Amino acid sequence: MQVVSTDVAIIGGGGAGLRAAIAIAESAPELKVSLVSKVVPMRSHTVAAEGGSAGVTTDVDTLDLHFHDTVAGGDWLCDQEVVDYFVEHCTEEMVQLEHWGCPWSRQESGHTSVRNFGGMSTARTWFAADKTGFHMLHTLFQTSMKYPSISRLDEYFACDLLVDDGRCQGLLAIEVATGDFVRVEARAVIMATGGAGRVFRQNTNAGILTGDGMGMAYRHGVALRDMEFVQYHPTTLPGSGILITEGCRGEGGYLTNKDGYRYLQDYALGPVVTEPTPKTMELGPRDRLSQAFWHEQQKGRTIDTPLGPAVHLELMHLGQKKLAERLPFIMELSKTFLGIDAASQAIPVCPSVHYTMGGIAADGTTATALPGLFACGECSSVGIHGANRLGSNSLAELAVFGKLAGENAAAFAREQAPTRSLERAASESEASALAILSRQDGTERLASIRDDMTQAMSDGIGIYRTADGMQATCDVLDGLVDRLAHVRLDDSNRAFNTEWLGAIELGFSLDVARAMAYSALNRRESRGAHVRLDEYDGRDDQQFLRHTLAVFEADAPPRIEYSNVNITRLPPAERVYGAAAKTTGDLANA
Amino acid sequence: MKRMKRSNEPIFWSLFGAGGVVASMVAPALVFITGLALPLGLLAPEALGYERMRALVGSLPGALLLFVVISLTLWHTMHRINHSLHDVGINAGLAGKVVFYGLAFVGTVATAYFLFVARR
Amino acid sequence: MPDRREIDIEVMRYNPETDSEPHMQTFRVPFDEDTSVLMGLQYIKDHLDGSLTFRWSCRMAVCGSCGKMVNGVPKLSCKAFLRAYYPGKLRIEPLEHFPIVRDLAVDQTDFLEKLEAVKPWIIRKEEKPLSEGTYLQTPEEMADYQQFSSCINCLLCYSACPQYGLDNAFTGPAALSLLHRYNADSRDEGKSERMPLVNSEEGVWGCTLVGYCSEVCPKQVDPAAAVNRNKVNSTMDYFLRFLTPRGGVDS
Amino acid sequence: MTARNTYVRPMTGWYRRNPHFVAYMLRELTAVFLAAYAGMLLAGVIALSRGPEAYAAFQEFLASPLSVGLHVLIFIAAVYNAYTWFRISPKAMPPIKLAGKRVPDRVIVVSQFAGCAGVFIVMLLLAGGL
Ligand SMILES: Cc1cc2nc3c(=O)[nH]c(=O)nc-3n(C[C@H](O)[C@H](O)[C@H](O)COP(=O)(O)OP(=O)(O)OC[C@H]3O[C@@H](n4cnc5c(N)ncnc54)[C@H](O)[C@@H]3O)c2cc1C
Ligand code: SF4
Ligand code: F3S
Ligand code: FES
Repeated sequence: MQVVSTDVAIIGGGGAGLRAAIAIAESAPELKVSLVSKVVPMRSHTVAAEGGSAGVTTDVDTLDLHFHDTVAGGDWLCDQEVVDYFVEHCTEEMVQLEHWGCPWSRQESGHTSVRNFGGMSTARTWFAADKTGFHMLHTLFQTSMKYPSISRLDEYFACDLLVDDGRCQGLLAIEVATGDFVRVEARAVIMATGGAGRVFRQNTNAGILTGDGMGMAYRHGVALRDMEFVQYHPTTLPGSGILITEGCRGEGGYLTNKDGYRYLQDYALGPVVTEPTPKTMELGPRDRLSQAFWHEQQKGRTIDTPLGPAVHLELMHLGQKKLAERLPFIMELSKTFLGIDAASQAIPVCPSVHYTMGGIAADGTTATALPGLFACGECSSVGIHGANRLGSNSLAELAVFGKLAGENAAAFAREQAPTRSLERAASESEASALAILSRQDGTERLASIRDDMTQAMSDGIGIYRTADGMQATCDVLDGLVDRLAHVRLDDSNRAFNTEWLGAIELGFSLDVARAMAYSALNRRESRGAHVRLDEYDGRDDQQFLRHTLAVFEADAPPRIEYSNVNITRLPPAERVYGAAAKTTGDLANA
Repeated sequence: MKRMKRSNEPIFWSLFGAGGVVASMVAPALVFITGLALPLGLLAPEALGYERMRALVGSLPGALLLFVVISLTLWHTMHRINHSLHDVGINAGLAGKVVFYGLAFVGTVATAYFLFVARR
Repeated sequence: MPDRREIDIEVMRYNPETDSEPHMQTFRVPFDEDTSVLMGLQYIKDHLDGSLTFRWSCRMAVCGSCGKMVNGVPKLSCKAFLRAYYPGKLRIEPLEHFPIVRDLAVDQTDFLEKLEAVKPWIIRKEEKPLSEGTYLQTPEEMADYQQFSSCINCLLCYSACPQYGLDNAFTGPAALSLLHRYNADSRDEGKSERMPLVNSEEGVWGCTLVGYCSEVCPKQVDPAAAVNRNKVNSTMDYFLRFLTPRGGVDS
Repeated sequence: MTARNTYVRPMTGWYRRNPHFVAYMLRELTAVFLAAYAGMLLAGVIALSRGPEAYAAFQEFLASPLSVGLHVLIFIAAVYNAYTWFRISPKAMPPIKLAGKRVPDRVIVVSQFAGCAGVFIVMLLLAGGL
């Protein structure tokens, strides 16, 4: 087995991992950084983020407003001290990205612009046309190349953390091209492996987002927090789930049902406005918009497309020029995947799973309960998204907390003695990974287990949930764990065996899916993105203004525990949008 | 990273480019007139007769024009042929450069010399 | 489904552990209006042969992972659709001009080294402190480089460029486009550090303006323009170094 | 340990594999004909420098079927070369800006074609008219 010795190892080369790597290189250039990623960093799914990234900039905006929007948007399940830190640091990070070359869209004056986004009281979303994540990721990736202390292990698949003496001291990875194992020994490890949307059938996520990092940390005893909160994005393409950014609505797009009616006015999001108006109509938060779609579908007012029910996203009134300048990628996507010109035709859209609000439980400094392990980006739960993330808060998150994770991991690494021998832990993990490959007596096809998992998740952990539905999902998932133990691969080679890696990924996915399903089943209230149709259809602050912690149990469903939410200055209140929101906005201003 | 060696290509590329402009702007017309229209009788034979050509060459602009057209076309084409050898897998390297740019150079000198003689 | 049809997909297979050279294998795949070439490959992997190896990730034409030769033309397989090839058959090979690691997956390290060599980051003589805010850049100034910044590193242009195939010392279309992207950015002051590469034999001079790179680029980057405009820059640099008092940047 | 054992495909016959490359090779091939034409012009100048008899012999050669045939080929090559040159030239020149706005490539291409046609007419008039 090859051995790589480093100071800080980062798993994940998306926005969060790259930002962390740069932070270490800048704050502690003497430390060696190894960036381990199963795809070359610029292929990470940050690349697909379209709409933008939050940061208070305009004269009418305040940090308080951003704080209020985030906490209310998250239905008060946010840790308020962490949100405070977050909103204070967003803008600085956006400026930093600009200095590194990110081509933010500009005003005539040469200053950067901001656009409106759902659930935000005012325009505060920085954007680079509708390719924000793409430009952020490539800027970070290319900038990372200038630091000699960062060395990359591109296309190395991390399959386990190496823990010794109660401390995370490295990881085991498989070099994809050869199938060889590499032991990466480090004084600190940062997990930045992104989301887990691929555990659902229809989602906006890339194929790589199988929840590996969450699974790895979870199996080593770190709790997964608030996993029941899964965001459905209201505007994605039926079938594929390809995202049509909220930026469309931020620029003034309308949602209409099959009668051409702007149905959101029926769901406490009115009054009907023609110009994009914060927190109103199409700029309501995602959970509310996805729920409204569900009701329209129940009422038979959605449009039938060959790939499922949809409503219309109308951009026609924005005009060719604005669309070409502000939403060029959306124009390209609708041309390619629908064969339509969005300047003259409405885009059929429906909700799909988009974002995992929960993740590896970490505190406001990104440290997890396992010493030496830090987590940032979508795989983490540092406490800012609560029960529902606001669009454009997560790109900002990966910059703000990516940097913090880098700095804190570097500080931690400095204080650690050189790594102890991890040979035994590594060879145990190696053996269990190899066991999948060499198993000859299996009967189960990988794809069918995966498809059954994603179907069960979409059925039971949907926009609306019931005890029966969630229980059924939990049962299916429990059964799938056994079936995965009997998987039979077609491919027994070591070199570039994506089927083998897929089986390892599916193991992580199943663990994550179970954490989601059991967390959901046990939350007997409705909050944010977790909405129940049974008797628990209201928010219950008395019992459930608490974080869910799913704790891994070998050979059993997760153990569900709860922890307190940090509430400092904004006591729980009702979440209101549309006309009712105005007064709340003013309150936050005061 | 190894130190990059500056290429001398700009010299030849400039000549190639200039030749390309000349070749594409005037060659079609010129070929048509001298090689087709005249022999096929579309133009009067004396249009490019000895006297008129002497007069053309005798005028400084006329001589310069011919010089530019011939020599730059040579630089343009020799550059391309040299690169085409590489395209079809023949790695002529320095020898190719010497031969083809050498030909262009000889052609240029010859054009200048004979124009000079013809002007006397 | 009304129009469920079937198409033959012939894919190149190569197993580095057992094969000395690649061979072709044909699969029959059902498809409809919305089935991309990538989905066709995924169908094979899921249902017919789990050992078929290829890269993909975003399936929305932005991560740049899924480039393949589709009937001899470099394409993003998530952006090409089976219906366009029916009733003919489909021949899928790994991207041209790169070493094959396995089946449809190629070795992309050469590109990554080239990318790093163009210094794709903002170089400043003096950094502006963050507290002073962003640099000013008008939309017109942005227009000078924006197109070149939209490269997704999909490598289709390298597979389209015979000069890269003939001699992979050539820095190539995408890396040179990104080089140009930074040189043309009003915030950057690093041109002189990048010119030695531009000026070298491995820089712009490896290009003979075949132009196919720009034709296959899925993001309208127009790499041929980036490369060839830099031939002008390099030529100016070549001759002007004798004239300007500071001398050429290569001195 | 498994060694990385990659396979590199040969480039032989690459120019036959794709219509774009065939067109490219034809473009490069025009150079041979244009070089022949430059030689022809040089031969004319040499004939001119040798006096009326030599020039008459040159003119006689030009009128021979062999020469006419060759010039037909050269003419086709010249026109094709011009066509490819104009079409691709916007890629090889710095962007031209008028009042802050970039002149579209199409405009540059079309104006070159127009320029070439103009040269054709003027030269014909000069040759025939004087
Ligand atoms: C389509 C789409 C659009 C979005 N738009 C917006 C938006 O407009 N605004 C906004 O704020 N947010 C948006 N989001 C959310 C946001 O983009 C993501 O939350 C964020 O990019 C996640 O970044 P990350 O760095 O955490 O992970 P990613 O960018 O997903 O990167 C994950 C990394 O982990 C690596 N990895 C994973 N598993 C392993 C393993 N086993 N071994 C080695 N490496 C591994 C991968 O290779 C990859 O490099 C969007 C999300 C999607 C899906
Ligand atoms: S220039 Fe175009 S074809 Fe080349 S890598 Fe970039 S996006 Fe792909
Ligand atoms: S195809 Fe190659 S030769 Fe030049 S114009 Fe493009 S880089
Ligand atoms: S899968 Fe990302 S570009 Fe095709």
